[in-house]
Amino acid sequence: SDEVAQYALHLGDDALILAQRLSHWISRAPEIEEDIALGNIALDVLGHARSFLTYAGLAWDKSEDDLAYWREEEDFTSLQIVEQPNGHFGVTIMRQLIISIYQHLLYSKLLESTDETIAAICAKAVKEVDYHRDHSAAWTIRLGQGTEESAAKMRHALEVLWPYTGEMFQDEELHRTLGDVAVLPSTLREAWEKEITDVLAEAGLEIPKSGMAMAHGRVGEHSEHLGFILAEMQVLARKHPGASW
Amino acid sequence: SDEVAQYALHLGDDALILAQRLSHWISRAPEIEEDIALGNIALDVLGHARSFLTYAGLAWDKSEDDLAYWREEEDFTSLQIVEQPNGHFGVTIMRQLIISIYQHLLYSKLLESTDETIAAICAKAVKEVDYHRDHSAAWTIRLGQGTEESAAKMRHALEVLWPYTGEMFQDEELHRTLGDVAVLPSTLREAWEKEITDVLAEAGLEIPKSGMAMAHGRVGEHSEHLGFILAEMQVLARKHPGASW
Amino acid sequence: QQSQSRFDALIGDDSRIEPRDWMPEPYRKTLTRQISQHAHSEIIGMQPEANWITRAPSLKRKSILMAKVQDEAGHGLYLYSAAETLGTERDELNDQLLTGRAKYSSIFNYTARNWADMGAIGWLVDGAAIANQVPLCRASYGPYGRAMVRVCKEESFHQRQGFEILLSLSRGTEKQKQMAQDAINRFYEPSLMMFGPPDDQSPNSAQSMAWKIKRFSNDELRQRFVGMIAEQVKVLGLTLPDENLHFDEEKKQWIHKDLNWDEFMNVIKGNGPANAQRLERRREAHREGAWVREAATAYAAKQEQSEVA
Amino acid sequence: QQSQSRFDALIGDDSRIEPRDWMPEPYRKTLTRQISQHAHSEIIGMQPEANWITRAPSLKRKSILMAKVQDEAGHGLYLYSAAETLGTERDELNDQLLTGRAKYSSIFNYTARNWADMGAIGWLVDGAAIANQVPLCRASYGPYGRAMVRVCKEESFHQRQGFEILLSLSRGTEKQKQMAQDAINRFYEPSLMMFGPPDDQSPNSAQSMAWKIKRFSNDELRQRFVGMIAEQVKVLGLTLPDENLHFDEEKKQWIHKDLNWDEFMNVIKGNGPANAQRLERRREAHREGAWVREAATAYAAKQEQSEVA
Repeated sequence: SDEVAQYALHLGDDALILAQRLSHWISRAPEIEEDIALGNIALDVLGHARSFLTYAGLAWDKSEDDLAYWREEEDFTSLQIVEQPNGHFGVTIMRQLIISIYQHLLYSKLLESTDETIAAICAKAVKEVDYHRDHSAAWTIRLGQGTEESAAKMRHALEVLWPYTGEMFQDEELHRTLGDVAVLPSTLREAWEKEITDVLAEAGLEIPKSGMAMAHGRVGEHSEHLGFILAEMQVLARKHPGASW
Repeated sequence: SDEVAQYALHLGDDALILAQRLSHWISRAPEIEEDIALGNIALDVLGHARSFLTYAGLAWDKSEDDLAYWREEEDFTSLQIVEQPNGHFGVTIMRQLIISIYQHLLYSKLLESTDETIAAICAKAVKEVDYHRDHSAAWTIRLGQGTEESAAKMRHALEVLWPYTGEMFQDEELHRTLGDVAVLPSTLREAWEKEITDVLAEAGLEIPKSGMAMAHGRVGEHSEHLGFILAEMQVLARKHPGASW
Repeated sequence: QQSQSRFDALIGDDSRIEPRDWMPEPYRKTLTRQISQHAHSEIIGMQPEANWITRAPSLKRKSILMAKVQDEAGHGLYLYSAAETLGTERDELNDQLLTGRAKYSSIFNYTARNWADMGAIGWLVDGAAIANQVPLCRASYGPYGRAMVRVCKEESFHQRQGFEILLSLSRGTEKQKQMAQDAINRFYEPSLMMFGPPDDQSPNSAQSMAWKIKRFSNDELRQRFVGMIAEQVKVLGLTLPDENLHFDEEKKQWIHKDLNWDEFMNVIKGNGPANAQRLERRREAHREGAWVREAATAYAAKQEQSEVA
Repeated sequence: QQSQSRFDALIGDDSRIEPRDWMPEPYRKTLTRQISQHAHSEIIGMQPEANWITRAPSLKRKSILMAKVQDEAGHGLYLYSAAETLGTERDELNDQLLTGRAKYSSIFNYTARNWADMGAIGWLVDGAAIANQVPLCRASYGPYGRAMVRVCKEESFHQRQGFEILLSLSRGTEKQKQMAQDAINRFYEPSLMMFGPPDDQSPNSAQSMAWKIKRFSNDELRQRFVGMIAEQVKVLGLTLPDENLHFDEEKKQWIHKDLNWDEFMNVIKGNGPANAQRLERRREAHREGAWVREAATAYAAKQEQSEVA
């Protein structure tokens, strides 16, 4: 149905934009092992995006590429957290920690989605996201407890990103309409908070006191970053309408 | 003539890409005075770009915007030095020093161009470029002699940019064809080297020993940076073919 | 006590208080807060527009936009200077901004999501700013009033440019028209809220009026502004997102929709769409620029020494 | 002396030298240089392709390209490990790269200017690399030979993907076809030069052949490669930028255009289109990543201490 497709689009857009951000690290990471690790994560996440977008597109007779390359900014439904700039390595790691704990909880619950395709995509994705979560948690702890400089950088990362975590748990009309196909985002909050607090505690970091940014990426209201991301991502494809690659 | 237009295009493209790079500093400079100063320089240089492109476009029945927004990467004729990333403030200053000494010499000579329009554009531009040169020289000296950190950063800036200075003095067939309309770039080298060496000496900096990069921006062979610059610069205009703004 | 009565007399005469004059501490404090907030607003206000400089859709617009954002930096500087005459250094004022102790105009915590926002910001945001600021040209504190004269002159130029952007879009393609309407829809309410809470909920206004810093109440200014844009929007052939907006002949006032003051307060508290981004950009510029400022200071010190020697 | 004769015997038998075996210093030195250069080439070689990941024109191609660049990082790691078995640490090898003391394959100093370059790099550059590397799978030094086996397997996969990119373009729109031809035009000559100078100008080759590190001469490998691509280009319906390329039946060899060895030497010296950019990117990653590596080391030390305690 159109609603299921819309839901798949949400999940796909989050993954697509995150993969786009992450992929920028390849050839720029602090050590070659991390070029590989971040590349792996980006590749996994891009794979999830492709599955979700392909599924969403079925309802509208669109391909994954139609959806990725030919929509405008206001048609993208990604959360603002995935649009946030890579910043220094610590910011990327913190963003990944935030989103992969979230995705892990979400995909785990979606294994029981009454939509079989979504359940099937999540069955594959959840294992990969589990690794992303471990990877970012391990780095968060390592950097949080590493040197004074690295601890300061992680506090900074947390402070910069925290305001965008609220949006992840906003329920939309769509979620209610979809019932057991979807997961109500608000129901993930408690588990997410517990899990991230545990990791942060081990890293010697504290949840910032700052409030939450008004963010409505799901309805196409994005941060000022998305326009730049899309300009780059779409530039080549758009110069060749109708071409195959 | 087509050749004069092509020459105006060279000058215009250098200025356009440089202005685009510089404008990114506005709201990001180390102090507000520099937001203003770099903004001023960007604005001046954009003005020169507009004059040159408007003039070039006359020969081909194209507007400045046709030329700025609707050409492909390989049709741009800018020097690779202006495409180089802003980097830290010191890199931007060093790039500006390199190019504004060059432009000052070039525009000064072009006051005697037998092409009246080019001479007239340069008559206005040369005064502005004179200020850009002073501004970047003053900062180069200040940073070169400031702290150990700033001196190291300036050495780094010089090292990173120096390989792209060679291209500025390459003579092209076009220059010979144009005779007294144009200036043979190679004839600027000596004066440029003397002038920059003096500034660098005062800043306590030395000309690096590195060689020169093979760079042929004039014939559309650009660094890997230009594609990204254009993707951003052209994205909005290209979404609305034929629109007025 | 003599000082106080001289101060009161100057205020009473509509004369100007100058930096060397005695002034009551609360007056100094209020002005310092207001002028520095104003300066911060200019500086933070550069960001939503700077966001579109590299993507401006024509070179002419790019040039105008660059000049405008640069003017804002200039306004920031005059205003910091005016604030400094009251005895607080710019570094301290900047620190108040970076640490979140000082506020700036809440409107800049909204995002500039499409090109038409450059028009809407010019027309509505600068428009509201001017409505607020024109009376401030007569503010009782001299340096503030004089800074405002210069600021207002440039702002009204900016407002016209913003209006022109919207006019071009409204006469353009269907998509351009949509962009313009979308931008107006998003900026209408926040721009009305720029005048601050309704008079009956604005506790500090009375004192500011008595000190002749403020000359009109929030609601008076809002009325003047909404009346103006209600007319101007017709020229654009676009609409304000306020169906029942009308002039009530009986009450002699414009009746506009209820404004979302909860959102306003929430944005002020730091939770707007872009508060985090705006502050982080400022902090980043400050952080990344530290080595430059240190080097400049070190160089100046060396120069001074060598001149002495 | 006994060691030397045992070494000679192993080489003579086509057996493998292993890390624990005695080996002559020049053999160790040559191998360390060759293997580390190879590793550096993989790492620097990530850059021209990474340049297009964020702009890949379809999600499938983006995914394949990401995987490929990542494989290159993996190859770099195996090769650094192989080099380390010869007694030089990875940090030292990396330092040689960053300070410009070590070289890497000159081809990566050309820019990847359009998407079709992703095809040309796969087809021609990886193709030439494979032609060079397949014989290295039998190199006399065990760890190197074994690393090469794994590398070659993945590279031939990459080469096929590169060819497929070009094939899609050559069957696509006129503009796509032009992109493909342009990329081939630019990479043809540099890829032929990847085999090194002609045999009569390659002084070090004889020793390497005697040590059974190298198995074929530069010209032999170049011949094999040019013959292969001369056939494959027909499938693409495109041409090589070498009008008189032909197989001379009499000399039993491919006759190709004179290669620009001056340019080759100039690029090796550091003056290629992208040398400065490639090295700076590596240095930048190293510089910006320093705090991360320091933190990881500090954390590991703390962990170790707390385990001891």
